[in-house]
Amino acid sequence: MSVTEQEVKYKWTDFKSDQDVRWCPGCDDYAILKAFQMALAEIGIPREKHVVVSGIGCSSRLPYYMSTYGFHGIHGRPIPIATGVKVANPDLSVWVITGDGDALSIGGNHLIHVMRRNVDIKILLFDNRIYGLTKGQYSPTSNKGMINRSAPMGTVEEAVEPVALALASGASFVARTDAAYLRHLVQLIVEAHKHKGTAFLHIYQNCYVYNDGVFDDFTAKEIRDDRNIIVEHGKPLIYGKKRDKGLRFKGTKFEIVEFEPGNPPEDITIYDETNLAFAFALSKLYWPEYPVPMGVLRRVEQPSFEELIYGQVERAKQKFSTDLNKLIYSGDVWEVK
Amino acid sequence: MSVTEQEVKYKWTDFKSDQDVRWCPGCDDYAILKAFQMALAEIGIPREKHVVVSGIGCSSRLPYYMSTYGFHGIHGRPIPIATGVKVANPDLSVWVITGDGDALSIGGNHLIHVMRRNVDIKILLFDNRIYGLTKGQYSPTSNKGMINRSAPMGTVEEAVEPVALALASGASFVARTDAAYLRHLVQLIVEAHKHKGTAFLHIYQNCYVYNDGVFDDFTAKEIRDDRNIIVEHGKPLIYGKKRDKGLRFKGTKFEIVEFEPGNPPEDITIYDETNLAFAFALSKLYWPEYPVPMGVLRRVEQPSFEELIYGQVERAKQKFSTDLNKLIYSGDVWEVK
Amino acid sequence: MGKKTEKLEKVTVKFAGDSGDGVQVLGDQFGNATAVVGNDFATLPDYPAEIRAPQGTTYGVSSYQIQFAAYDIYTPGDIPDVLVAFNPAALKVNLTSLKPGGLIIVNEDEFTEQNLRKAGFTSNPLEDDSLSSFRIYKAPITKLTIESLKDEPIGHKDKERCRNFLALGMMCWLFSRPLDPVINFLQKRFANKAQIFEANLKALKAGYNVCDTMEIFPIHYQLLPAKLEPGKYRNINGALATAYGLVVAAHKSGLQLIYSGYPITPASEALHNLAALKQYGAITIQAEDEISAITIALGATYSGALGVTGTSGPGLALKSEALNLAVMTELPLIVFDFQRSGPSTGMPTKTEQTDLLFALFGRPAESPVIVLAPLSPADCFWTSIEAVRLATKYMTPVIVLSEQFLVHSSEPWKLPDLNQIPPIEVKFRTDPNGFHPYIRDEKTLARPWVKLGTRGLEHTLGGLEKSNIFGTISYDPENHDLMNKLRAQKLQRVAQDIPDAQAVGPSDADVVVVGWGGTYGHIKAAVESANQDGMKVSMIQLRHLNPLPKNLGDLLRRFKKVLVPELNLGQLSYIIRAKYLIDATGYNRITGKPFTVSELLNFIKDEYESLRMH
Amino acid sequence: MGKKTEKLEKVTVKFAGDSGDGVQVLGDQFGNATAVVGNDFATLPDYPAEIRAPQGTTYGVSSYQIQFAAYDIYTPGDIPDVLVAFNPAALKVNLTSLKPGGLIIVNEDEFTEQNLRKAGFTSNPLEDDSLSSFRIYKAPITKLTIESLKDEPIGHKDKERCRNFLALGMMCWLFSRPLDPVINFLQKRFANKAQIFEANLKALKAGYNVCDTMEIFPIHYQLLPAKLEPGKYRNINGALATAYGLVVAAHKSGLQLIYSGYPITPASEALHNLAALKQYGAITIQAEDEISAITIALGATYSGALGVTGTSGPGLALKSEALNLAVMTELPLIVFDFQRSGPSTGMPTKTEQTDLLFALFGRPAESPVIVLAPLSPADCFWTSIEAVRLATKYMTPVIVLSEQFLVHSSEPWKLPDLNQIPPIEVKFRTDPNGFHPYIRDEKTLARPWVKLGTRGLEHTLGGLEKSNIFGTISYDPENHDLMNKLRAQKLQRVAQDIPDAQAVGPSDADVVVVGWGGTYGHIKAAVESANQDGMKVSMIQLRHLNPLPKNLGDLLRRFKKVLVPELNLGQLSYIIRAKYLIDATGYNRITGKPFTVSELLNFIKDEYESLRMH
Ligand SMILES: Cc1ncc(C[n+]2csc(CCOP(=O)(O)OP(=O)(O)O)c2C)c(N)n1
Ligand SMILES: Cc1ncc(C[n+]2csc(CCOP(=O)(O)OP(=O)(O)O)c2C)c(N)n1
Ligand code: SF4
Ligand code: SF4
Ligand SMILES: [Mg+2]
Ligand SMILES: [Mg+2]
Repeated sequence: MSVTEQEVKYKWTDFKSDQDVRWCPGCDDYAILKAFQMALAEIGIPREKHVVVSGIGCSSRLPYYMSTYGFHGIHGRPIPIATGVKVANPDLSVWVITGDGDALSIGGNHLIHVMRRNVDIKILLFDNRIYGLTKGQYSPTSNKGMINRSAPMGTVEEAVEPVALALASGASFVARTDAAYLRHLVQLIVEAHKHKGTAFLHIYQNCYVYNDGVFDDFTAKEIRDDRNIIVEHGKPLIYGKKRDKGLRFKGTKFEIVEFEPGNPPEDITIYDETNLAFAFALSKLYWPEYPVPMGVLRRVEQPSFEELIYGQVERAKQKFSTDLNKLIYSGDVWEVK
Repeated sequence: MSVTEQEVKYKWTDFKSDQDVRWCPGCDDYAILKAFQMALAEIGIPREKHVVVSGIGCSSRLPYYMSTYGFHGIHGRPIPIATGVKVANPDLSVWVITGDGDALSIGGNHLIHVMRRNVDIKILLFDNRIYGLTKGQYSPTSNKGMINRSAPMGTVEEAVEPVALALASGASFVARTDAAYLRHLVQLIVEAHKHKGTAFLHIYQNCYVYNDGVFDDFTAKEIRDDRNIIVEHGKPLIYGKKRDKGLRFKGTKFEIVEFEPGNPPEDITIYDETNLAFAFALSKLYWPEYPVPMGVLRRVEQPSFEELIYGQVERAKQKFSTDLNKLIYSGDVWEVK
Repeated sequence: MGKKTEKLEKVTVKFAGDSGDGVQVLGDQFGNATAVVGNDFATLPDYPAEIRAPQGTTYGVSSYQIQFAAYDIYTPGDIPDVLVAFNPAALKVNLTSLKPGGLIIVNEDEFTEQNLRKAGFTSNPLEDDSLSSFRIYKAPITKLTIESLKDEPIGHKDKERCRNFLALGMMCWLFSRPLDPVINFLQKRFANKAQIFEANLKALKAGYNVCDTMEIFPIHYQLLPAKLEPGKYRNINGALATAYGLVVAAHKSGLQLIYSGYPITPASEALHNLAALKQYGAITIQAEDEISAITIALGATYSGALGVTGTSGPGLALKSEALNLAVMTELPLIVFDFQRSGPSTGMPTKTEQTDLLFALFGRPAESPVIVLAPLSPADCFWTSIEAVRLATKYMTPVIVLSEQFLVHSSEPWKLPDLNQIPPIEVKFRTDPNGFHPYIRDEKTLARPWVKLGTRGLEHTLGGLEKSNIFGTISYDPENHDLMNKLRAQKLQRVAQDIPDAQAVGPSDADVVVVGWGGTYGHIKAAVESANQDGMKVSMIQLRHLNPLPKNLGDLLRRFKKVLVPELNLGQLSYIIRAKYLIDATGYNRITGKPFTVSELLNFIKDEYESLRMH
Repeated sequence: MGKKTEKLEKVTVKFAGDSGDGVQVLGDQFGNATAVVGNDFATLPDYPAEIRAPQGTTYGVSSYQIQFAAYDIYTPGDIPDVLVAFNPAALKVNLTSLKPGGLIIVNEDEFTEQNLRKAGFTSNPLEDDSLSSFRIYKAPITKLTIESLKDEPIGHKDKERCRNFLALGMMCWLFSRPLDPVINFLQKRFANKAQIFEANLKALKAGYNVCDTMEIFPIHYQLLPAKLEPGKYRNINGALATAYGLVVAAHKSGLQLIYSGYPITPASEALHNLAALKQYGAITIQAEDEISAITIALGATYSGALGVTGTSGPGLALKSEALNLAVMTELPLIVFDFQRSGPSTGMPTKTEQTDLLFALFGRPAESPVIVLAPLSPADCFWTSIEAVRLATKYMTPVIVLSEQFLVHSSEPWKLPDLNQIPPIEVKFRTDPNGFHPYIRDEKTLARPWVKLGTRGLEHTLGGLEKSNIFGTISYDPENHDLMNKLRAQKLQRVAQDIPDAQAVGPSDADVVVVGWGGTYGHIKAAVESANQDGMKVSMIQLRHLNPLPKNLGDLLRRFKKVLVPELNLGQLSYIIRAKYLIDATGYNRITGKPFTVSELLNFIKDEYESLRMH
């Protein structure tokens, strides 16, 4: 994302719009909004260079609360809309705000295809494992058996893992965190921005009204350090309040190792964010069997979609005539006198 | 798939319709059709119990050539159509015939969701890495850089791997082979039928007119044994004309080992079709770096969608009144005299 | 009760408060109490677009309007005679639509500095004279509730939550309604929450008694029972009536009901209601999107089940392609469109009637389908049944144009005797002799419907044009022309099978008001008072929109003037003009709200007089 | 040339053979040769639905029809005077549509037992007398080709492939066309395949000479040049003209063209053509489906580019929801619909005009868009430009209703002087002062268009209803009513900006034939001969369908009878009836083929006479 203006410093409040925010009191969306605004301030690009595109859902209301350009699209389609915005104007910093229903149910196909195209847009998926705006039906990430308005006897479908899906689709950047981890969230949004290509950020978000507490068993303040693991490229996979646990890749999967704080066994896995097998294996780890992985799970360099498209245009211009008259007059032309 | 009739033996010709087949001479679709008919004969269920549902594409013309029930749907939607057919009538043996464009481009979302639902339908994906019926545009499986009618300077998109996508979506049965491997294909179709739940069969299919020879470098008769590996549950991963090569899972990936025919090193991987890591790793192996994996890559037992749905209906019937009058008269009822 | 009693003919009451104030429950229960004393009534709940907007904000206000009367009425009323406002915001948003001299009951405890600011009041309306044209009654509803529950062993928050039942008690006193039906409800609702039950009960009674003892209201009101047809009644809204209708239709036709939908407001209500009826064999599937939803339903229909899907606005657009496949394969797929304000996301929680032309022409190429529209909440039950009857008899898809207004609005429903409802004859083809997929019934032009699995009838359907009778792929030019015309002719056959349109009104009326679907109640009320005002006006309300009743053209030509009020820009008018070359005059408003009876009455008056002048 | 020469006024020739016989190239080149001698012409290629059906089957037959004349003509001709059949199947499928006494040239080498059987002949028509009513010329085309190439250093298959150029040589002799343009083509086509070039050249000349020397044809024909307007001409089909129009419009408006589509027959042609024009800045994206295609185009439009998408039938249905978003956000999105036979998959390679009402009403709720339809292959160029002009000026989406027939059909195009084409003024808003997203231009009612990245104009658009001027989310009932009416009024403004409808024909005509889009040529030819036959008939061909030209109603009322031929069941008729209460008489056929001039002439005659009788 190249920006012509020389960079200036911003406050997060510079990215607030004058609209009052209308999410339910207690909704995690407030926290993500704040983190997003803080991240944009840190990124330091002027607001007119940002475009925030969303679908439909509670989460997708976010663009109205930003002082940047925004587009509140239709359900499931923010990704292609953002693709069009970006291809038309590659200078822009383009963000997608979407929900688990928006991105994984009706919009699932676009998610797959943007990953393999590697369009330079940043996708923030607000995963509350429920349909909030339509008042509490299950979503593709809802836990099997969950009782809700459209499944009074419980859902019968296995939940889909967004991270695994993104990886299988060829994602070049995949990260995860929880809405409550403000600093971490800000940091990951900034990392996503730095990445050239599609960045996919999976954010656990608590829906206070229809799915309150679904993530508590591994994100609640007191226990989170022992039930999450924040991975970092080149660093050993160590976690725990006391930093006394770690993960070791053994055979074809990870296993937990406990140790004396301070001296971990050296066969603890050093994380490699370019190793797909690691990322895929992590994507299948859940509490209580395992700590839930957070952080940048995958990051690889690949040319972006719009880069390649404009590259072809340039090459064509060098190779062929660009004279419109020549075009029209191509083929056999004859004259009537 | 429970069938009431007691089984009878069939010839593959019993499953031919009276319509003449209209694919291009030389098209692999003829081979798959034949294999499918042979498989149905082997399965031995009467033809009225089979329903073959397809989308749109050359491949999707197949139902017209079958003597079973068939439904030639709309582009990208054979999977939900088949889901409706199956849920309405779980006794039926329901097949989906689809193409790489039909199932992975416009229909990608349904593919993801049927996998996690595990509807008991069998999906045969004819992957010719091209749009045949519309005369030669690239598809999601086309090799990056391929020159074709809609990409005269070459495609700029990474190809998607159908097997990886199916695995990430929670597929309970995934297999792969090539249209030219008649016996293997028949065998896999029969295996797919035996599996209770969604079975996904990825079939390489040569499009003689628009993408001829795209699979030759690893499926051509002379070299195929050295460039494919046919995996089997519980068997070591050995391949090669002389059975002198194998795969060993080392660290986080497979590596090729060569050895004296007859005495393979015992650290050669014994394939486990229930190990997701194996299947996922295999899905990323391509010639020339690796042999291309074929056979049943994943198979696990899970309850099927329609099973769970009817289970809930049964439990509801036991729990609640089934008297329609009671229903209508529920709530506060008052009488006007 | 030592208070003055005044007799009323009819009254409209509106409860308004924060989403958290429980006004919807309050409204429902007041409705039950009202039903029991035998008044006729109609209700109109109104939800905010936001799930739970911050407390005290105007956009967070939820409300419930009910009109009840000593004779039969057809609408929830235009504007309330009585407003019960639980906070300043509720007062604010409703001030503009209130009868001068109307009654306002406020929970004065909520009129704090902060709440007043949130609602955008600069000064306290209870103190300045801005409300002088109304009759205000301030009740310390919160205090009274807390006070009345001081001995209850529950938390303060829970006590506060009983506010709405205290208010309900007051209203029951004010309008002389019995408390028993409410108490029954509380017993069921809090069956295993004894303390909460006790508390609400206490609050309810306290509210009632306080009016008896304290000087809150100088008088109270009585309404005589309405002369409704004898019979058993219950209160029902359109969403529930739709679901019941489908379950009954499945039963009457012997078909397995498979309802496949993707959540969308307000269509989700139908999905929720049916999901709770598994014991009646109803199967519901929440699909990954609307395309999947309709194609699952279509697959089920091909398989031999009753495949139904339902949606609203944006979701309907997504079903267009698959509906065309149903038209080509001539399968009895049923699609419910619960119309909401558009285009695009529009105003998702508001109502309008703008999908009529889409229902007729919203598919590429020539693609005729049957189109029905229920007239009232209870009529949704009967329309579901009619949809199934016509779809299966003519092997043609049906679109039912319901409305957001009907989904939530409720009215007394005279309960039918299920045995009296005629069976829906579905004859699956089983005989292989002479079978072809597109061989047609001479009378209906329907092709045979085959339950998959039937031996000897194996065949393949699909979206490619097929030869008539034989059903093989056909590029024959004449066959395509024929098939297009046959698909259209089927609809003409349906026209022979539906009731003629009836003009209701004075025999010598020369003006007719033509409406369709959910405007029935408002038009009926307006036309009746027009006649009471000495005008001679008839009305025709259409439930069958495609095909139209075969007599409609001739019927309309009997009138000098044809008036067509619609919650759109003139869609039925357009159809009437195109089909009958009649210069219909439209009254077209799209505000997201139902018509008011008075605006319709004015429209009728103006047109009636202009006709007299020329 | 010692042969008799006969002068002809006009002639229709049809080449037919296996997909493999190269009849399309043959046809194109015959067209070029024809153009150069200055005849006017029009062509109609016809492809089989199957990619490459088994050789010799009737459903594998591909054909190419061309009419050329010594004066200007408007259609590819009804039925051929001359049929060139490369095999029995080609003869079989075309026998039914051939002029009695017509010329049939067959490649007798292909009339083998086996081929005759495949084609469904029980006996050899060249031997029995079934063709007695035609003039048959048997030419051993294959043998002659092989013979003439016996010394060429290429394989047998390659030699056989030169058949079509040998046949072309014969046709050039028969109709006295020069070989040079064909030779030019061969040089380009086989620039770096010298041997293949030589072979085809030899075959071409051999075909020409053999006619001179051998007794194949007794006579040959000559046609005088047509008196076309002076100027430079080229042969162009609708698909190419559409692409050129878009590239020129992008240039004239200074906008970046982004065409995003999903392959579908016949729309894919536009995608292919534009994909090859990258050097002119055209960007094409092949999306994963039609919904992605249109939303990518919409995103590009919001970003400040010229976003265009194109599709056919089933794909159009999928774009309905996103089009509504474009209507709500008032963005100048352009959608091409290359109409094909439906509903559903229908007959994908055939033509019809059945999407008109869908274009008008194919979106839920009230959703007005501009609708245009090109009249001829070359007119596709001008219609692309008009679409861009109107969309950007009124900030309203445009649907262009093209037709499968126009996509492949070609005609001589008088090349425009690009400098004479007026610029398309697009003024992006840059001034923050007084900016609001929905502040409107008084004249056009257009809201401002902002290039993203512009400082100080940051704003958010979306599908929720917005307040007029300010563009904030609004649930205000009156605002929604206003916005619905404003969106509709915009179209009335457009009506002021498009040319009035013209009735072409005798001043005293009392019958008018009204058509739209691609039926132009056939209607024109029919109306002209009607007038030649002494009738007094005018014609109006509509290019702007929404809004309609403002004078159309008055214009139509001048006539006693309004005839509306359409390749649908009466869609324009429906609109004319609804808007003007005029009892339009339709002629409606849906065969997947264009009208024939003669059927239109009969229709006009009948109606003309019936009018005289009353
Ligand atoms: C085409 C279409 N289908 C359905 C809907 C209704 N709808 C709006 S948001 C939504 C899902 C919301 O869930 P999610 O995407 O998880 O967002 P959340 O509200 O949970 O943040 C649905 C089904 C719609 N607006 N458009
Ligand atoms: C909604 C819709 N979009 C596009 C098409 C055009 N179309 C038909 S088949 C096809 C793709 C065919 O490719 P694939 O699925 O790989 O099947 P194949 O022909 O290669 O066997 C397309 C784009 C269509 N029929 N319907
Ligand atoms: S419904 Fe849930 S997700 Fe939506 S705003 Fe309320 S708390 Fe947040
Ligand atoms: S186009 Fe290709 S895939 Fe289609 S039938 Fe011909 S060879 Fe087979
Ligand atoms: Mg959600
Ligand atoms: Mg393919």
